[in-house]
Amino acid sequence: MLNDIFIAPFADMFAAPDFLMQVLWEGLVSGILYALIALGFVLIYRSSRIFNFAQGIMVVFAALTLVGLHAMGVPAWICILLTLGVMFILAVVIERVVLRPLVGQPDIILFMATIGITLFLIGLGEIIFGGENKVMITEELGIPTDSVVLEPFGGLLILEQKDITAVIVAALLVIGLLIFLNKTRMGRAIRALGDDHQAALSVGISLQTIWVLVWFIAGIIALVTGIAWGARAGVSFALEVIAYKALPVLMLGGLESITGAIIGGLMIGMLEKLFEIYWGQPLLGGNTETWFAFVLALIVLLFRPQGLFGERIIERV
Amino acid sequence: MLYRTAGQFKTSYTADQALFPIRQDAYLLGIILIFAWVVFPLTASEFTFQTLLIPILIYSLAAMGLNILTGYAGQLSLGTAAFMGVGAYACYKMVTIMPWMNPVVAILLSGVFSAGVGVAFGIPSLRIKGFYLAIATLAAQFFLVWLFEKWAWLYNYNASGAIQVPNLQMFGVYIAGPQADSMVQYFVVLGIVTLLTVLCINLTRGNLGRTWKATRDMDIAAELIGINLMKSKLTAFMVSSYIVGVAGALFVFMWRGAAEPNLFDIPLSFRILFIAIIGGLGSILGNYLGAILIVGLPVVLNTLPQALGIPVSSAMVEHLNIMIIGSLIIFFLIIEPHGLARLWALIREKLIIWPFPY
Amino acid sequence: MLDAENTQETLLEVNNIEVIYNHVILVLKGVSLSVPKGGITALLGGNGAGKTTTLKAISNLLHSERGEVTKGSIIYRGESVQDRDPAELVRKGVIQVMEGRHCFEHLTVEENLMTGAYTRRDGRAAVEQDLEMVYTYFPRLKERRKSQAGYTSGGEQQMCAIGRALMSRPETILLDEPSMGLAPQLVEQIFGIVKSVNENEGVSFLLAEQNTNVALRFAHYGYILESGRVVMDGPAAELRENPDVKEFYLGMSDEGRKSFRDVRSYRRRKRWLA
Amino acid sequence: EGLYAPNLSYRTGPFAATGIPLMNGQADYMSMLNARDGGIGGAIIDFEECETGYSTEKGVECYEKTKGKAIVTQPWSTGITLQVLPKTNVDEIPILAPGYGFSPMADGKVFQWAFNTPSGYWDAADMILQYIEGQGSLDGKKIAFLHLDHPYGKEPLPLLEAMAEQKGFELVPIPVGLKEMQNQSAQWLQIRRERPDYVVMWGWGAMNAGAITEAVKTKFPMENMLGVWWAGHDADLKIVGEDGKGYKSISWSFPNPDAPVMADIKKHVVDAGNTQSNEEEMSGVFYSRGIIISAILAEGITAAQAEFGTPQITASQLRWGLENINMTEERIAELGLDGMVPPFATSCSNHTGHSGGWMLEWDGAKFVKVSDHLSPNVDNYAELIASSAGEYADANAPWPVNEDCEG
Amino acid sequence: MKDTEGYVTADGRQIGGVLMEMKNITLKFGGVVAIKDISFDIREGEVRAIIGPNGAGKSSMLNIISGFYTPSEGEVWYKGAKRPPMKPFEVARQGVARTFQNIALFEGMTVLDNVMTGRLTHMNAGIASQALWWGKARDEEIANREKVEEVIDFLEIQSIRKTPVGRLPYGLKKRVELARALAAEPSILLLDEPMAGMNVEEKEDMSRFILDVNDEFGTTIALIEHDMGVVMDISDRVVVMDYGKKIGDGTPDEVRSNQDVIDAYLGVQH
Ligand SMILES: Nc1ncnc2c1ncn2[C@@H]1O[C@H](COP(=O)(O)OP(=O)(O)OP(=O)(O)O)[C@@H](O)[C@H]1O
Ligand SMILES: Nc1ncnc2c1ncn2[C@@H]1O[C@H](COP(=O)(O)OP(=O)(O)OP(=O)(O)O)[C@@H](O)[C@H]1O
Ligand SMILES: [Mg+2]
Ligand SMILES: [Mg+2]
Repeated sequence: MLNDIFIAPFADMFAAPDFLMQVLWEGLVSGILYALIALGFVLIYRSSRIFNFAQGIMVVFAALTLVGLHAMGVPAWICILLTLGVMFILAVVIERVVLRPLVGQPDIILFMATIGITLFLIGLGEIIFGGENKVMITEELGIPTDSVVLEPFGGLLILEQKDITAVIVAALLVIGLLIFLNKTRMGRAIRALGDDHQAALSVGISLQTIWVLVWFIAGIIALVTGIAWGARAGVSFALEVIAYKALPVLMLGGLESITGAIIGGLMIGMLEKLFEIYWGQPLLGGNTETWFAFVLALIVLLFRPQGLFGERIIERV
Repeated sequence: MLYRTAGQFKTSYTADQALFPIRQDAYLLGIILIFAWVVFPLTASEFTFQTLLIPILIYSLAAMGLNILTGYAGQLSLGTAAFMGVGAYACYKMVTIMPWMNPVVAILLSGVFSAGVGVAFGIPSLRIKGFYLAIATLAAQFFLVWLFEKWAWLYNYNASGAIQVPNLQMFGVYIAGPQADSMVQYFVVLGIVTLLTVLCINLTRGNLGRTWKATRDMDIAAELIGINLMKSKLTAFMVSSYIVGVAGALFVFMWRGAAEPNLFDIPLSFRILFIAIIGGLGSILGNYLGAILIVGLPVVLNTLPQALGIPVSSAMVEHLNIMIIGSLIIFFLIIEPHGLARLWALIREKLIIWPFPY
Repeated sequence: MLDAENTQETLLEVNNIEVIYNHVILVLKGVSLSVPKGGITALLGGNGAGKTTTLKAISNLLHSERGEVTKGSIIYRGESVQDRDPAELVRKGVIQVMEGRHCFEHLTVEENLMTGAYTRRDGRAAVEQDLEMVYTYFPRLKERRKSQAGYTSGGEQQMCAIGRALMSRPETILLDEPSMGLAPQLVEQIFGIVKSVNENEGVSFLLAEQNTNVALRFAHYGYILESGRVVMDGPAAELRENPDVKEFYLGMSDEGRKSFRDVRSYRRRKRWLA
Repeated sequence: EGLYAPNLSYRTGPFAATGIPLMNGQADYMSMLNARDGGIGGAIIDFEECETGYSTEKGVECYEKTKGKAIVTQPWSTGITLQVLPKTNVDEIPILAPGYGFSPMADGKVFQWAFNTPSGYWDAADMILQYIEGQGSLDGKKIAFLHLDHPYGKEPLPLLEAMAEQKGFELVPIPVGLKEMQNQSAQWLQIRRERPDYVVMWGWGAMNAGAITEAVKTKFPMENMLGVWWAGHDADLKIVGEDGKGYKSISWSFPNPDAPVMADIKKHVVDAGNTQSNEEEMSGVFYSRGIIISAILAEGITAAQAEFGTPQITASQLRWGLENINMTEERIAELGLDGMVPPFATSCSNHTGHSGGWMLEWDGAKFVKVSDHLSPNVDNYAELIASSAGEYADANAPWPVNEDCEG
Repeated sequence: MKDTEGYVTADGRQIGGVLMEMKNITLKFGGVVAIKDISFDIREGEVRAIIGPNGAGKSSMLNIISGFYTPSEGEVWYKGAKRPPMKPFEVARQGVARTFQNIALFEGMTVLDNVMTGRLTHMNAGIASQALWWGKARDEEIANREKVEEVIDFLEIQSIRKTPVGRLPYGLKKRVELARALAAEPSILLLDEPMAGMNVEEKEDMSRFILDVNDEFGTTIALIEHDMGVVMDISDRVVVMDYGKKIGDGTPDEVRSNQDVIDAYLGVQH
């Protein structure tokens, strides 16, 4: 028993290093994709303390719009632009119809509202695009689809080029966001807004503009995520469930932290794969990925209640 | 002149602390109870029992459990369904291991198990707050559902991995399983729900209730005035999970008749959260209003098109249904973020000062 | 000090407004007041008189509290500013410093100040310059510029809030209870600063205060609010001399200040339970 | 006046992708009968759909709503089936669950009201193993069983385990959680580590597409990957196109564009603009399966009408009908279903019929038959069926059993 | 005056021995040293004021007394015994009640409920009894309710008994907070700026309440206040802090005439 837990797994790792590398790579890729969704959450949370549950469906929605438009014969790159347009309109509508009337309400209320948005978008999406599984227009977007095959330690390591692309794009996105949030006036306003609505209003920060902006950026992130995931497993509403995977990432990294989202994503992506492959499947009958991330995050939180990179909770009386 | 509270003086604290300080509320409740216990059973059809009355009651109960935790003690939980699952499986094991056991007793006992699990998963709440805790409760959600899948002992190793409610008798009447009659089941559910509601009202208006609310509103201050946060939070988790557990047992035994693990997955948790929030956090009445809206409405919406003779494909109805529910949630949050219960309270306030404007 | 007489141009005019919270609680029952350009106008009154509410009504911050102006009009520079986006008012030059500080606790003191300049378009240089200006007014802030506002003491937070307002180069500042929880000499200091800002930068102030004593020493004109109504108004100097004001707001009786030990004459109210 | 045969459809939800073509096929066949022959035996078929979105809760709601005047219930998900199964005994309505549901349903004595005609999951598993065996003995082979972690996915496990014993191959069950359907890299890493000779897939909805793309990605030899009939959806394979070449799926139905029935559907339904389907979909496996399913129901109705001499049959009369279907080659041809379904017959003790089927293979653009008609050797697991049926009955005692029906 | 039998105040009240003593308290927050090696005592039945500029560390000192902060160095002696490190709620149960600088009421509850929470330390009915609203729980509820009503009358807030505190204006909130603290019948009452944001009239009321509590129930009181008028009038002894250091300690008159204090804090003579 102890052997199975403490020795055998590591033995396996050394026995087949190429396989270990493959596992880590797979973990890295899914980690990046989790992180991408988490980014959307973080941005909106930062600006409004809204825990935007709709991020997941926004991913699906963006992807479907892209594919749907292309199906109508629109050239790929135009599709991207149009989709961005749609995401912008979505942002405006959400701000106007949902957020504005709810200004200053308790967090949980806004959280609920975003779940309302989720349901609405699911219904709308299924009416417009139908429930069938669709193929992401990977080639059309010029994303390389074949794979790099390496032979480390005389083994086999398969790296999909589209995964590599995803990793690079994600990295760029993060850097961009970091600069935006910490170095620009808008960024400062976004953080201020998250701290204290009333005060932000009183110094003339306009909720409307900031929120539309933030939700639009979240929309862009959603589109990127949608393309990346879609390229892996096709585009359908089932994609929505992966949004859950962003949550432990947020916990681990800290709800307010861009860096946290990324690091958290990578950690969770890799660790859950390692655990599943070397412990979950042999010992626990598999499928541990459904909960491992959450339990891991939970344990971390017990030591750092605000996550690894989250803002310290200020408690004064 | 409906809501004349003028001229109702309390002459002792006992009177003042009576369940219904305002007489009209007592009347209202009376009417509701008469409907629940007499009118509905006499009039309702099989379909009404199965798709409206029984589920609404059970969902209200579950929401009430959640409300204790989230609405009163301020600990947001997204794992409700999993705790319902614990209750359901506990009940299943009890009635299969001890077939002689009185089903109602089994149902009430099954809450004890979920309470235990609830406390265990409540411990992090001592350190983790707000959304972090909310996500943490998802750990419970996903882990438990996974456990229901993997731990074959729970479903007596049957091939499908689902649990089937056997036919259970009480005083010679079938109250659970395929043979049970809907009306009987309705009365069992109604009885249990009424009982637990009364207990909840007592708890929430008493000392424990205040402890919880204090913890919710400002835990630092609460601790500084002598509240043991650990005790306060864990009791909240305990009571809440107990009720939720019982609701879970009822859910499977008095209504669904069978259950596979992923029945207790996150959508159910959210459904119950909707009910609690739309109904009104920190309110008992709210849970019922919420359940009526969230559970009842889709059923009505479904039957509407045929009723109006509009030719819509059932798929389209379903899509629209989802959209409408989504919009309604937003709509109600906007008109009254504190839920239907508060809406009702406002109407009351207006009635009380009526006919004067303010 | 420049007195209210020679600046009669009124910036802000509030005409008998009524405010209701949650559709049921009537709080302001017809309040009217006007703020002259370049003047310091004090809004006095006990707790719950409606000072904060009045200020929020002007700066349009009521909505997020489920409050609304149901009657009357609010005119700034001749145009109605009701139901406008607060940001718009800031751009017009009206900014509020809220009761109880409200700093952005996770931002550093300096970042807090910078957010004040959010609506400005006149370039970094000008902003930097004003930052220095604020630091000269509040040296203490300069010391703690890099620490998170959440961890600064009450006084520091109050300064931070006022400084933040100044950063928007306002024309009118609505100041809600600046003296609350501040040490006496700090109160003097802050009011001193208010005064000099008013004189040097020509900013007009509408300040809600409990500390009548100080307020009337620095203000030019004063309104006294009680349970949602203006019960008295007049030039500060006159109010200071008014016997009632002396009695109730300055705690002076004819034979000078009376000690807090001597106010022991109180009547037990009738027991509630029969 | 007509026969009310509602369908608990799922055109929404996570499994809609696979559901829609099936629903369309079913609906179109019935509308065709209504348009061409004025229904069945003169009775118009009211083929109303009640949307469940594959949600058990909605399913039960639909069941309750329709059971009043319905002559049959088509639950369409293992979850819903398990729920309504006991109720049907009380309500006396036949459940028609072609090719899904609960394998022991084959035992008509115990499951008087349930039909999983023409083939059950255990038949499927058995036929797949037969096919593999055809390529060489199973002894010492390693077979990964990639399945949805859900009652449906677990169905064949008892049989597969039994067979593993018997035929001496190693069975590696690999569950895919409902949330992992889209992201199966972990499962496929395991497959890569285990190096199985074959992967048998019990997938559904988004899981199939996920699995197939992963298989292509990890360069698993497609020809060694075989799925149950629900894992043989053209759309899922189109995602990978050429790369999917060689993937196999067992099936008891097959699209035949030249079959008369297709012409009739085109004439009476498509041209009349009454279909929700489209060219591409109609050429697919699932659409044609929808047709077959409706055809089976229609056969049951016809049989009942003949037996009881009335077009307006009741639910319990339909049960007799479904217990007396006899799909001979001739009958199939008569119905214009040539080559679309293998012949089979039901009886009161055999509610499945065990039609058997064909192994289909993806040729890069469409599925083609790559085997002759395979038939399951049911006697292999007859007692397994009997025993599990027995267990079920005991667990749900008192459970009415149809005594007056001899094996 | 370190003697244990106390002293007699100007207005002739007998002050008892030392109730609570702070010994060489130092408090650090990371780099910030909020309190540097401060010692002082609070005697039975006296009104003890802590004054000092903003950021001097007054509230922090109170937080140490009520166990919310644990001092980096130094000891707290209470009722003649060294107090072991304990959680705030345990401190409260030892008879230490307090109000807060930035009001910390339970916004979602009515005034009555808020004050009732003050009695929690005196109630211990089991959960079952509470659920059934029978026996102990019920009697407790009534008994404590009476106590609470006394406090409510005493502070003259009957009229708002049933209003949710969220809606109350600042000044009344302060009063409700005091009520909540009093309800606990503490042996020592800590008040952090009880009169901030009040006008003279209200300050007079508040002083009156404080003084009455002090001599009706003999409650010891430690208060932080910035209004010198009030402090000098109602307190028996005053501690003066400045940037974490103690710069003065003594009767109001002594303090008033202490030059450091004048420079650091008072500015103009009061
Ligand atoms: N959000 C709210 N909801 C309901 N009533 C409110 C709200 N805010 C304030 N009130 C009520 O409005 C009245 C005036 O409040 P306001 O804060 O304007 O008084 P104030 O003069 O500022 O008092 P203070 O000097 O203590 O700040 C109070 O009686 C209070 O009960
Ligand atoms: N939790 C904390 N973390 C970090 N620094 C803190 C913390 N609490 C207080 N401080 C710092 O300690 C110093 C003293 O704070 P404190 O609140 O005790 O001052 P104070 O005397 O109460 O001032 P005021 O009269 O304005 O309330 C301040 O500089 C403050 O920044
Ligand atoms: Mg105010
Ligand atoms: Mg302080």
